[in-house]
Amino acid sequence: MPTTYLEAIREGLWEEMERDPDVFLIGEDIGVYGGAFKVTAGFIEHFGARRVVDTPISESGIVGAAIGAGLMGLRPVAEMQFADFISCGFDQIVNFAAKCRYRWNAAVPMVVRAPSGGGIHGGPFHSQNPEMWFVKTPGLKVICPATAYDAKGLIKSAVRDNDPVIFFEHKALYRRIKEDLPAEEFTVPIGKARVARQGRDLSIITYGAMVWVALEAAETLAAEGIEVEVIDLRTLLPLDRDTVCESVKKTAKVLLLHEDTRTAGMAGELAITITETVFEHLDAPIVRVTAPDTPVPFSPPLEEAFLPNAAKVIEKARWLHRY
Amino acid sequence: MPTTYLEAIREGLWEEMERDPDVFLIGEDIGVYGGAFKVTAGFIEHFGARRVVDTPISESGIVGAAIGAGLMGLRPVAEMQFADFISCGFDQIVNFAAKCRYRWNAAVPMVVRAPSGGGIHGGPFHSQNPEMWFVKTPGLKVICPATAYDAKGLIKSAVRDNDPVIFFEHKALYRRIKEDLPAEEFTVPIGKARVARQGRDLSIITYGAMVWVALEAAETLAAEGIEVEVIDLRTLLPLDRDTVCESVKKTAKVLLLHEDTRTAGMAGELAITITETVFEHLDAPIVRVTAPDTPVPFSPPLEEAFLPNAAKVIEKARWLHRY
Amino acid sequence: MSIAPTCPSQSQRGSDESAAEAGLARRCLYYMSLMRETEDRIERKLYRQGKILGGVYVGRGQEAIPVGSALHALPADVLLPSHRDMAVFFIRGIPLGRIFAQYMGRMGGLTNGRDGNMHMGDMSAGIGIVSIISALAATVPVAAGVALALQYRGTNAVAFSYFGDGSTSRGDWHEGVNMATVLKLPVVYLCNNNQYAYSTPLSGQMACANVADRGPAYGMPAEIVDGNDVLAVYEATARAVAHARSGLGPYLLECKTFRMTGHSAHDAAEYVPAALFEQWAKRDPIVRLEQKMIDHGWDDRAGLDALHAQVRQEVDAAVAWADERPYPDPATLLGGVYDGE
Amino acid sequence: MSIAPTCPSQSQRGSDESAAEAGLARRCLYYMSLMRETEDRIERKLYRQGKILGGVYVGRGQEAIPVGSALHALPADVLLPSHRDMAVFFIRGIPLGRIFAQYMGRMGGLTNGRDGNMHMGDMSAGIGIVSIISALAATVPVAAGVALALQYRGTNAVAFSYFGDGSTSRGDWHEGVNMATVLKLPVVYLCNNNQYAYSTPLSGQMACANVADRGPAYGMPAEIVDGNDVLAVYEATARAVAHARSGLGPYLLECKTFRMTGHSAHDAAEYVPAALFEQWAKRDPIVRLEQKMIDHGWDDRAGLDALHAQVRQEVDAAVAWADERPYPDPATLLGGVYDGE
Ligand SMILES: Cc1ncc(C[n+]2csc(CCOP(=O)(O)OP(=O)(O)O)c2C)c(N)n1
Ligand SMILES: Cc1ncc(C[n+]2csc(CCOP(=O)(O)OP(=O)(O)O)c2C)c(N)n1
Ligand SMILES: [Mg+2]
Ligand SMILES: [Mg+2]
Repeated sequence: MPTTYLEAIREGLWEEMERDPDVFLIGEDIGVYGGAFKVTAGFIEHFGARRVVDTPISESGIVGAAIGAGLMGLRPVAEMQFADFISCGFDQIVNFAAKCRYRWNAAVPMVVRAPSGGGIHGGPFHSQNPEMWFVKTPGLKVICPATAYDAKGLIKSAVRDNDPVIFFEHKALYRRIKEDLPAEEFTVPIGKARVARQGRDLSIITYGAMVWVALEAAETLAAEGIEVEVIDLRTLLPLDRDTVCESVKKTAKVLLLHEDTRTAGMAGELAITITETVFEHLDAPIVRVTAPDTPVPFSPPLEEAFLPNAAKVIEKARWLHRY
Repeated sequence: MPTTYLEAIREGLWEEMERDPDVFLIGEDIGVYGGAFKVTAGFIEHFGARRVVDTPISESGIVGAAIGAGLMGLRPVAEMQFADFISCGFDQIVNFAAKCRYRWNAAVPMVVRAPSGGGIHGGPFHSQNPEMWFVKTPGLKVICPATAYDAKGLIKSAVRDNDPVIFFEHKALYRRIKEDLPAEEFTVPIGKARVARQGRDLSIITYGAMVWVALEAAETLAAEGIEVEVIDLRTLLPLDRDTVCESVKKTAKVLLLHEDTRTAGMAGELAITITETVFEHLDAPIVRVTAPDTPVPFSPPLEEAFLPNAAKVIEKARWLHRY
Repeated sequence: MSIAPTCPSQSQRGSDESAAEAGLARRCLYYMSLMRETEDRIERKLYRQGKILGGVYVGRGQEAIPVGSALHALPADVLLPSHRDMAVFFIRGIPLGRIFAQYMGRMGGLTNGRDGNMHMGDMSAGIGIVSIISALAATVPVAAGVALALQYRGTNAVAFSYFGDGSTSRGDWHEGVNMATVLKLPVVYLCNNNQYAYSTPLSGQMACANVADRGPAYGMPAEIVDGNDVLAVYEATARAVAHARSGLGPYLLECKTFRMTGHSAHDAAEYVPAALFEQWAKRDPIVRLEQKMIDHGWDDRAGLDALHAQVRQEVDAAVAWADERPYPDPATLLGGVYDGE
Repeated sequence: MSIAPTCPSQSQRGSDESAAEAGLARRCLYYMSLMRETEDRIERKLYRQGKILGGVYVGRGQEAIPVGSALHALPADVLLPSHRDMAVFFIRGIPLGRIFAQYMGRMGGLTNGRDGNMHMGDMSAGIGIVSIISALAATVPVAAGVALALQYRGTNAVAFSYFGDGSTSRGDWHEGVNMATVLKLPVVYLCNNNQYAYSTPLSGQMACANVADRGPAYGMPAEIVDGNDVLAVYEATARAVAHARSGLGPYLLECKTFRMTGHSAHDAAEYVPAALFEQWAKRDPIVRLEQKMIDHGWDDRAGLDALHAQVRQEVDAAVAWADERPYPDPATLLGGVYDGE
């Protein structure tokens, strides 16, 4: 029976809670209701209200409480109902959680789960990809899984990590992506990218839902004889610069792809990493396919035009290949 | 009599308040006390408490109130006591102010002034450079002046702008940078970079306090026969991509410099802009000199090691020149 | 042939008052009915037909709150409705068709498809509605700024700041209310306490019994009103507005009500005890007002039925109009992030 | 030769109590004196000598609050002091020299130069102090999390959450207190109401008269205590801690006091009416406690002078020690952002 991306996260959380009595969940409507997306459905029945803590509507309070519990050696997993609301708990994340270890050597093991991304007609406040605010903040780790396997393996690693982790779950993948998962326990290491598809002609470096767009584009391009390598970053911070640069050395051409808006997106950090490290291997401009610099629009035709898709990737990839 | 950077901002605000009765100030301790840095000293005496509004300690409240007043057609200038506290008003800025116009065509003229930057022994919470969070947010404008002239000209433009502007004032420049300003009124356009020094051998692209570091390095390098062009971005969003690319076309070598920490800093957006636009003009890797990925440390030897300086720039520039 | 008395006799005054009351009741009923019918169409028809996508939140059972309050808004006043205050838009004159177009993501909606559902506003003179963003209570500090501007300009206009019980848990609510009370700004706070915030009952949001118990923390008068009695809301709002308008600062009205639906169209609200729905169904604000109108002889069943029929016709026409609006052209995706684009 | 009575006689109990009170008073005086002397050295000497850079905030005149409260902390309790609660560190056993090293940016300070002034903490067993960050009230939600963990582990330990009057304006304060009251967490809130927040008087922070007026908004008991009477603070904290420890949820103590300095070392506080300083100088908590000790015959002038002399010696030694600590090696800049680096 294939496991969905959502179910994979659920299983990962469940296993970690079974394994370690110090792991607990905190957030809005996660208990009796099981969470806005039902990721934690059934948890309160099994683990009890002590370990599945429903809170008032207070994102800063939730993150702050997770920090406090983390400082005490517990392993809180906080849920933001939508990633868009993480900006309401922003100061606690970027100033409190991120800086404790460096400043006074205090560990803040804590995971903030944040359902992110568009494609579900959520409009400007239920569709955002706020990962770069956190990639910009030393002291945090930032994870954006694309597959059910990685979602499960990485949420487990995140729970076990001794530093604060922001875990972005792409809402459009929740029920769309399924795969058979190993029966035995596994984790996926934080900070390691994955070669999602091997190729020699050009590298598409991406993460999250866009991995699937890249793979779809790669299929079409393969039929045209263009062999695309797809790198799924999996973790944005710490960034697996080695895997990125290895791929560039191999293909010499780079297309950076993200669902996030254009300016100051992940493409920038990748581009500077590549030019400062493997510039001489580049045979063409580094190009990017991204959402444009607007809020995420609501109406289906606008949202469709907003989101990167295989057609846009293919067009740019062809150009790059010809270059 | 030369005017300091701080005094230039003060003058700019004063002139705009004289010119337009809809301009008013809002923030903590800005009235009787004149602001933590005394930028608004004397304002309440001249303009009255109606136009210089002291508030409770509520950054989200301050930004929200500025948005409300802006929506009503006033021109609020909100002060964050330190840029570090802007993360406490984050949601209001990135989700409310930034998105009103796109969503429902509502103008939010508003300036948020934020004293930023290190070099004053302020430690992790009084030294940050949080510009990238806002460069990442479509709908905002982000300004980082380096000179007294620009500080005055840009604060005036910011006040007149019909969109929300985040105005970073570098604290280390407040009283250190002085110049003679024109007696007649002037403004500086938002979104236009400035060639701070002409050069043919390599381009240093930077902004804020680092402009002075770049110029200092350029002096030394000139003595060695290396002619550095220094681009002062002045505005980070919208980014003056043309001026950046023109300089690269001329020099073919690029050093990106920012006081902000390394990963996901402005260097990234500049690098991707350059490689996607003028890749063929590049003769060397794009390199960057930045603060490392840590909080800003307090103790003088650590802070000194943390901040980019002319020596670090010179070393990288020499390498780039030799390349 | 008689000269109209300059001073009405006792009984005349009574009948004038009664006529005024009857007229008010009829206006209230009209707007409540329009809200009910509009939201039913949205939630129970267009959403299920797939003509409306995304999140849909309605104010079924809570109509008395936006209606009883917003009727006090003068043209210069500004309103910041929550996601359950649809009637505010009607009362401020937004054409119904535009609302349906908004929900359907069409051109002609208040955001021309850029945003959906209640995420709409219009700062035109005489309308003055600030669009919510999703982050709950984010409009509360904004209301302080609106009120500051009204005061700055020397008007006696007020800001109407609407929110739910759960929203009072947010830091923004606290910062906004605190600032408004410290600066004595003209804000009327209208809390719909519908006893749930998504799946969370009131006791999961606050350890005090009433939202009104929070007034004293800000030195602010706070009053509890039956939020399912539109005339009671109307009267209480009159007091609140008079207070704010006369420069005495903010005033909090807690309107006790109940959310007669799930949190949103996809939520079956199984976590709400069925008995609560039954109990509150008996207090339906529309039914209660109708009963009162009949009891007072302000109208009869036929008259009320005619009103509802008229409302249904308006809604039919508006839906038809909206459904003919085109989707936005993808070419319009980019403009308007900044002024002059 | 007599067998010690199992139950002390009336007069013996009296004299035992008196001895206990005298002992408590002496401990209080010691810590208050140590705090005063330490902060004087920091603000009036080391800062002016340029040996301390950056912002310096002291709790002069407010010493009774951290002392009278933190003496109730059991080893498993956790404290989250504000920037004016220096004595908390002494009471939890942090060596004085380390505090000076912290202020001077030296190795051996609690952050080895990475952070300055009161931005220090130590989660070791029996110490349990969470470092503030600058953002005011940010520790208030964190205190809720600490208390949640204490409860989660089944202990009856409590969290001590300290803040100033102005900090209660922040959204974080509201969210943290609200969550703790809803979840009935063991938190004791200790507000030092020193009547100013930077240059802003209380009336510019809140429209209610007392911080304690905010208790009912959270269904939380709140009590006002003379914050310049260390024994009063001690007694009141006993009540507050007993409440929290027995599972009844949070308790708020508002300690009325006055900030006898500028906001920070560079602030001359010209905005504070001189009369207020004069008036409050008469209520100095150290002088008052000394008077009480003498009045009760718990000690005499010579004994008190000896105590202060001892404190000065300790401070001298600690400063000397700290001043010999090296600055951090710039090579240590990078490590420790993440675990295992
Ligand atoms: C900051 C934030 N957190 C969470 C949500 C998700 N959410 C939307 S409505 C809602 C419940 C709101 O409750 P209440 O304020 O009582 O309003 P009601 O829906 O009951 O009218 C929640 C949790 C949100 N929109 N914003
Ligand atoms: C979020 C935030 N805003 C502003 C400041 C700047 N600031 C530091 S202390 C202070 C006043 C604090 O007042 P209060 O809470 O009463 O504490 P006190 O200093 O009087 O003890 C201010 C405004 C800050 N540190 N954090
Ligand atoms: Mg509710
Ligand atoms: Mg104070």
